[in-house]
Amino acid sequence: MIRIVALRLVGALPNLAGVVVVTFLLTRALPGDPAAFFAGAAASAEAVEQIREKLGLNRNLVEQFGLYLRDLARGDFGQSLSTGQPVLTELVSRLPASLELTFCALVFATVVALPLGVAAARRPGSWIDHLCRLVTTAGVSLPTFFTGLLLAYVFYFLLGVAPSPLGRLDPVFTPPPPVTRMYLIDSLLAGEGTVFRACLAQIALPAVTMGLFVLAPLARMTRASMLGVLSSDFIRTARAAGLASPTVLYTYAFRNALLPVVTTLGMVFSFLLGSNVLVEKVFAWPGIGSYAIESLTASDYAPIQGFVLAMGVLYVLLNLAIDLLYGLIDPRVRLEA
Amino acid sequence: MNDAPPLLSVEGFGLEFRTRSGTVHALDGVDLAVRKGETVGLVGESGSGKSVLSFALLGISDRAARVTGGRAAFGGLELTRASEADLEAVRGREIAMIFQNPRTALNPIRRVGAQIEDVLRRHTTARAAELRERAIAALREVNIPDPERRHAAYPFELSGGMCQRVMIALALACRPALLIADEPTTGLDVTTQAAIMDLIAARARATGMATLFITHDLALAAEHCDRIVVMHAGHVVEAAPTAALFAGPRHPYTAQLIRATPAAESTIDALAAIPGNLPDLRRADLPACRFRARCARASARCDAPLPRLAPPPAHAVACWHPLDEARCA
Amino acid sequence: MKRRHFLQSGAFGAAAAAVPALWTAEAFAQARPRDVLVVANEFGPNSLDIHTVGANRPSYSVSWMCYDRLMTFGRKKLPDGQVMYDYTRLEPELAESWKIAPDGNSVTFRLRKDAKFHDGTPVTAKDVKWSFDRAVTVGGFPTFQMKAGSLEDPKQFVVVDDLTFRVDFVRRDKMTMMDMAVPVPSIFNAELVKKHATPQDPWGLNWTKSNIAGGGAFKVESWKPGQEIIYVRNDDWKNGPLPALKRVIQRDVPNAGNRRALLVKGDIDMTYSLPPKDFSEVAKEGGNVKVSSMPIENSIWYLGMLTSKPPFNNPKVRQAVAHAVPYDKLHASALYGRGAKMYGAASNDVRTTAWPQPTGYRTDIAKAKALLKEAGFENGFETTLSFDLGNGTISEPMAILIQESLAAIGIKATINKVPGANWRAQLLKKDMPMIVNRFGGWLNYPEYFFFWCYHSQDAVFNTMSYKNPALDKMIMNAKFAESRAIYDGEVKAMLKLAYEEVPRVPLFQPLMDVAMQKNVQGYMYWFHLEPDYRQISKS
Amino acid sequence: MRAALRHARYVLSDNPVTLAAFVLFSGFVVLAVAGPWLAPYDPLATDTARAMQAPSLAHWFGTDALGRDILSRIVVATRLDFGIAVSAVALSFALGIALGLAAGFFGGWWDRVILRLADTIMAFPLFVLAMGIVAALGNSVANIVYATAIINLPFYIRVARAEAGVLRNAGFVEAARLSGNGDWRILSHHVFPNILPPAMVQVSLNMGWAILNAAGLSFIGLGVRPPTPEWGIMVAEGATYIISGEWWVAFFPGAVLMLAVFCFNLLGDGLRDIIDPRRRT
Repeated sequence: MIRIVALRLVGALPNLAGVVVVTFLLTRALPGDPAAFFAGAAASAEAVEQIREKLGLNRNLVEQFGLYLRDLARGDFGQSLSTGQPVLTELVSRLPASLELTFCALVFATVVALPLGVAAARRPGSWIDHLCRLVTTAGVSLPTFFTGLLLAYVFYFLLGVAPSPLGRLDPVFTPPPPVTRMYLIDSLLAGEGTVFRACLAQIALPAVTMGLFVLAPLARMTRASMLGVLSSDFIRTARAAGLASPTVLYTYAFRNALLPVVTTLGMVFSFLLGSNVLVEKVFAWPGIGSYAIESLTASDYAPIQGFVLAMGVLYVLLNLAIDLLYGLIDPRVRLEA
Repeated sequence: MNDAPPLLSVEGFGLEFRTRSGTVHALDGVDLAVRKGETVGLVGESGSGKSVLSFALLGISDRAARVTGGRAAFGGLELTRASEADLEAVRGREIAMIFQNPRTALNPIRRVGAQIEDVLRRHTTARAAELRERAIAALREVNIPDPERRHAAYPFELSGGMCQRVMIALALACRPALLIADEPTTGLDVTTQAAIMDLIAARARATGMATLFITHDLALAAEHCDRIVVMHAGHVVEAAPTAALFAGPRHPYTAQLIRATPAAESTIDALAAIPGNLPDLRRADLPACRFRARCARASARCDAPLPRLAPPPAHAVACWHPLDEARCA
Repeated sequence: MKRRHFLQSGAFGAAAAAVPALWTAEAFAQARPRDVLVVANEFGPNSLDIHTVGANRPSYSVSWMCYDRLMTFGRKKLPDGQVMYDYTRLEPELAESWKIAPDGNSVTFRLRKDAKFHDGTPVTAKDVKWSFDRAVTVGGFPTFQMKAGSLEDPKQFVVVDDLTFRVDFVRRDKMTMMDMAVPVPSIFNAELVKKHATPQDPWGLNWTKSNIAGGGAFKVESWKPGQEIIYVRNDDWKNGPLPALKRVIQRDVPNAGNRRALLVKGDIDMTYSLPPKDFSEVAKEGGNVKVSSMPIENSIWYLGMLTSKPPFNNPKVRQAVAHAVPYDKLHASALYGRGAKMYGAASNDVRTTAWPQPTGYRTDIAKAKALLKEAGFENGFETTLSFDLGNGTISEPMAILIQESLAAIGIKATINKVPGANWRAQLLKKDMPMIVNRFGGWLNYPEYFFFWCYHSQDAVFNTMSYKNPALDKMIMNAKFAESRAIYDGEVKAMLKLAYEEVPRVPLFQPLMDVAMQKNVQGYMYWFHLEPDYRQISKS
Repeated sequence: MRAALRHARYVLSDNPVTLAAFVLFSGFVVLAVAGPWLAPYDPLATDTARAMQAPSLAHWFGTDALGRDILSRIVVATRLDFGIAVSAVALSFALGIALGLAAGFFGGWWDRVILRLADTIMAFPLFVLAMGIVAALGNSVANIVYATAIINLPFYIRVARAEAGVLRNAGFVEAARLSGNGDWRILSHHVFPNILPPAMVQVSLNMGWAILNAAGLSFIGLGVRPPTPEWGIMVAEGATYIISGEWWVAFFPGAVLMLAVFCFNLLGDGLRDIIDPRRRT
């Protein structure tokens, strides 16, 4: 197991290198001039030049890249100019919010999509199959920014059942003592049921908004994979051996069908992490997605690089987790490594 | 023995598939009987409906399948009308089935012991504590070496022959009265083939189990079966005791089939191909005799409904122009 | 902490446990204490210190409330009952009194004896000098702003004794005294900051960026950049009346629709940033919400044309454009009426020195066509009309309407949205032919505005690259005018010339709108446009 | 060919949802082609006197803040939105399949380099990458197309590579090779047709994503220039008016955007049924 982890980590290094280079080039190609932006309202050309020098922007690309690598090696991701904080600090403080939201969206999507996919696969062509197709296709057809606005309008403004779309926790409450920095977990750890419920209420709408969008890949994959498995030889064997339908469906078919679903889950997760920028913006969610968008519009290089790098690392870790999960389900992977 | 009612008795059985591109008339008027302790070979080209028939008997057909007529009685149970619950109770306990490609026929991510235990748990009153012992015993009965260790193995860790033994152990774990063996040796090497066939025969002898042996390999059937039933395009065309069939096949198709079967001494050149293809079973106007287009002996008479097969153990043939018993061989 | 315990115990908590999760937060949101103010703005501060590089506008208000200056401005009540600062009156803050030397070349401040920083150390003249030295030395915006009041050299700042501080003037400048009451010369706890200074960073900017070293009316309890800033009252504050609010929570809510919803639902007490349409509707709807509106001094929305290149180097073309602008449409559809019209006077013959004042232009397509024909562009031409996406809510509809109107006289304009971050860089390049933009200055004098926007020194805000020696002379004459009469004459001439040459077409003077719950009292307008929670209370 | 048509007819009649999607799609195509002639008003003409009117007989979908007819703007926007989606998907389809085929079929360095490229793209959150590309290349519709095409590349590369890798050793390819066919001929005549069905599944998903992606970019202010009508930007414009009760400004473009993506997705499914031989019986 440790060997798999180590191998995987080593195998991801070229990917990370690619990410670092591409990010660096991309952000340097951005047309904005951060020096002009940060020189302030009434700066002269000389003042702008001064700041440019201060930021190292007057050096050539290779030198800038060298400086960047040196800082990275020191664990220095630079400082965000627009928020004035070290990028690493901000990423670390904002990441749990994004992860929490993404996990909740994923849980929502999984809880809805998997049973739907299974039900559809059991009776292909039936009304439930068509329903599954309709629901998931409708979900993936929703522009998240639009859904978010609409949900906030209906559930907060009109019906008043949801709390204000204002970040992770209503200001009336004090956040739970930080352990994981995910409020839902921390509030449970601290035994603060009320805060937990408040957090849950707060996260519900953004999580559903994001979750709706990834229902489709999950349900589709579940359905397709389930269909494939249900027509496979060993299911025929299980049926020929007279095993009860639930046993055939869950112990035999579903666990096997999960394999490709787990792979999809990884893709969906990284997809969610990336696409939650818009949702975070709509719900004032203090995650890294909104951080990235804000930095991008401010031509603030350091946070974008840090963000993308963090995403790269997260992606590698995620795939590692997926591989391990895969190994848990599939002995062939586990034992052959 | 001949007087006892057959264990499995199929009469006039018909089945079709409703597919997107039309209705496939897969089986039509199939008659078949298997007696206790008897090994019956069901022989025919691929696509002749052998497997379809066996799946239909177990009630595990594709969702598109519809039984169009006839009866299939197993003991006192009418299989075509039995409820899903009744069928589930019969499957695995009374009628067991083994398949070709044993590797894919076993759940790849479940330990083989657990798969046998699943069947035992379902069909026997064995207590949880005994399950493991009984699964190991089942493995030992099919001559798997070191069954304790194999109990915890996954299918991908076993050879194909070993997997087929596991399949047999799984199928026989509940001592079924009838075993349907659907091409059980396809894909295995010759030595393993023989070992597997011997194993099945031995188990059948030991438990008095009847066996329906489905194969496209006439030679293999000749070696192991008491009687042989030949199928062509969803029809049973001939049924006879093995020796009688080989001594004098009466249906032109059977004769060609025998000629196409390689004997140990024959060369490639000596093998005669059967001309033509199976008819498209989607056609609405299928001829009464589905072999007609491929048959050199066909005449206008062949358009009349086929003659009924005589009941076993007679040498029965469904043909208006049967071959003379003497003319063949 | 207390609140949490209250919620956990008792019937309220038990009831909350019984109802679905979604309801609870809603229920609690209603019960907000009177000395807590919740504010939502589009974005919050990016630094706690106005001296740091890139400090944004919201960070000015952090300096304003958590630091003190020697002096502050007085206030005046307007006829409509609204309150605004009065730049003609300076009042004590850290200094209890000051005296201009008889020769008029210096000013001596007497500091309060009881003034203390947040950590309890008394404020001394050394701290004041250190802070002034810092402001004129660190470079960038603070140094520039100090220079605007002729505060340039650390030698000007003299510690007389612990409680006496003197500023020597380098020249007579009517803005010097005022410039000491703006947010930049905030007084820092010098010893505290020095502890965190490094050789690379002698002024400790890295530390003050995220830490307060002042003695102002509020302390920062927590600051999460991009999310929220929470202020708590400094109960030991002696340099003014103690604020009524104990706690202010200011959150960033980027979505304007959400800000309005929060306000209407009563979940926030106040917001500074809404699109004009929302302000106008919220004001009309009334209910629990009221809107305070004040024309922003020294600030103008305008349509600028690049005079250094054809076709806009031709004044006739510029006049044609000035006649083609659909002013009233812009006023109704882009500003929703929330701005004073800077057009439609009888003529460009300026009669008063009122600033800002309307031009003589009004929409007249026929006249515009005629002028264009005179200029030799009978068949029109193609050009690009750019605007800052950061101001998109207002400038985008303006650009679209102007584009449509220009098409009527044959000018085909392509609209170019420039992301907020690139806007300043684009302005510096001086190559956008036409722009819709807004500019405003802190110091409310027309010649100050003109110095930046029309003078041939070609500063960044002379976005049209307009160069006219005659106008330059008028601007400088007005700036250093010896008498009122000369000043008035120069200002009038300056305005008339600028309006006739029309390198930029003035459109509107924007309004400073703030929407708040009816129970919020004491809001006042400041030149820096940022919230000042010290006077605000809730009834 | 006739069999294929019959099969298509069968699939359509068997699956009313696909049929409906097909009808809807045809409608969109008509709008995309003839939109400017079908729109009841000039989509760019402002009229501040009739600004912010609720849906009525004269203006079915109401008017926006500048008094422009929303229905007309939506109708005219169809061509642009479809154009972006179709060209982006076509681009990533062509390039991705070519790269994937090369990787899977030739293996070795080809494979390593191309796979690394795909992995590098995939390691970014796709929407953020698209934002970055448009911001870096410049703010234009063409760059939206490129950005969308680039972020979708890996999907096609993977599909093509996987299939080509399997097919490389498949019997019929071997047979084609033995009968003297060159690599290119084998790729184009034997491997490519087999890649089509799984690639079509990707297309079905990507068409929708492409439209959403473009709309998302417009939403944050990248891409389309005003006053050009485009669905995403219209939603963004209308978003601020939802709370004040002018729901129609954002709702109709949003609904049409959704409907188009929905239609693409359903159609993709149907297309797969028609194309995928494995589902033919």
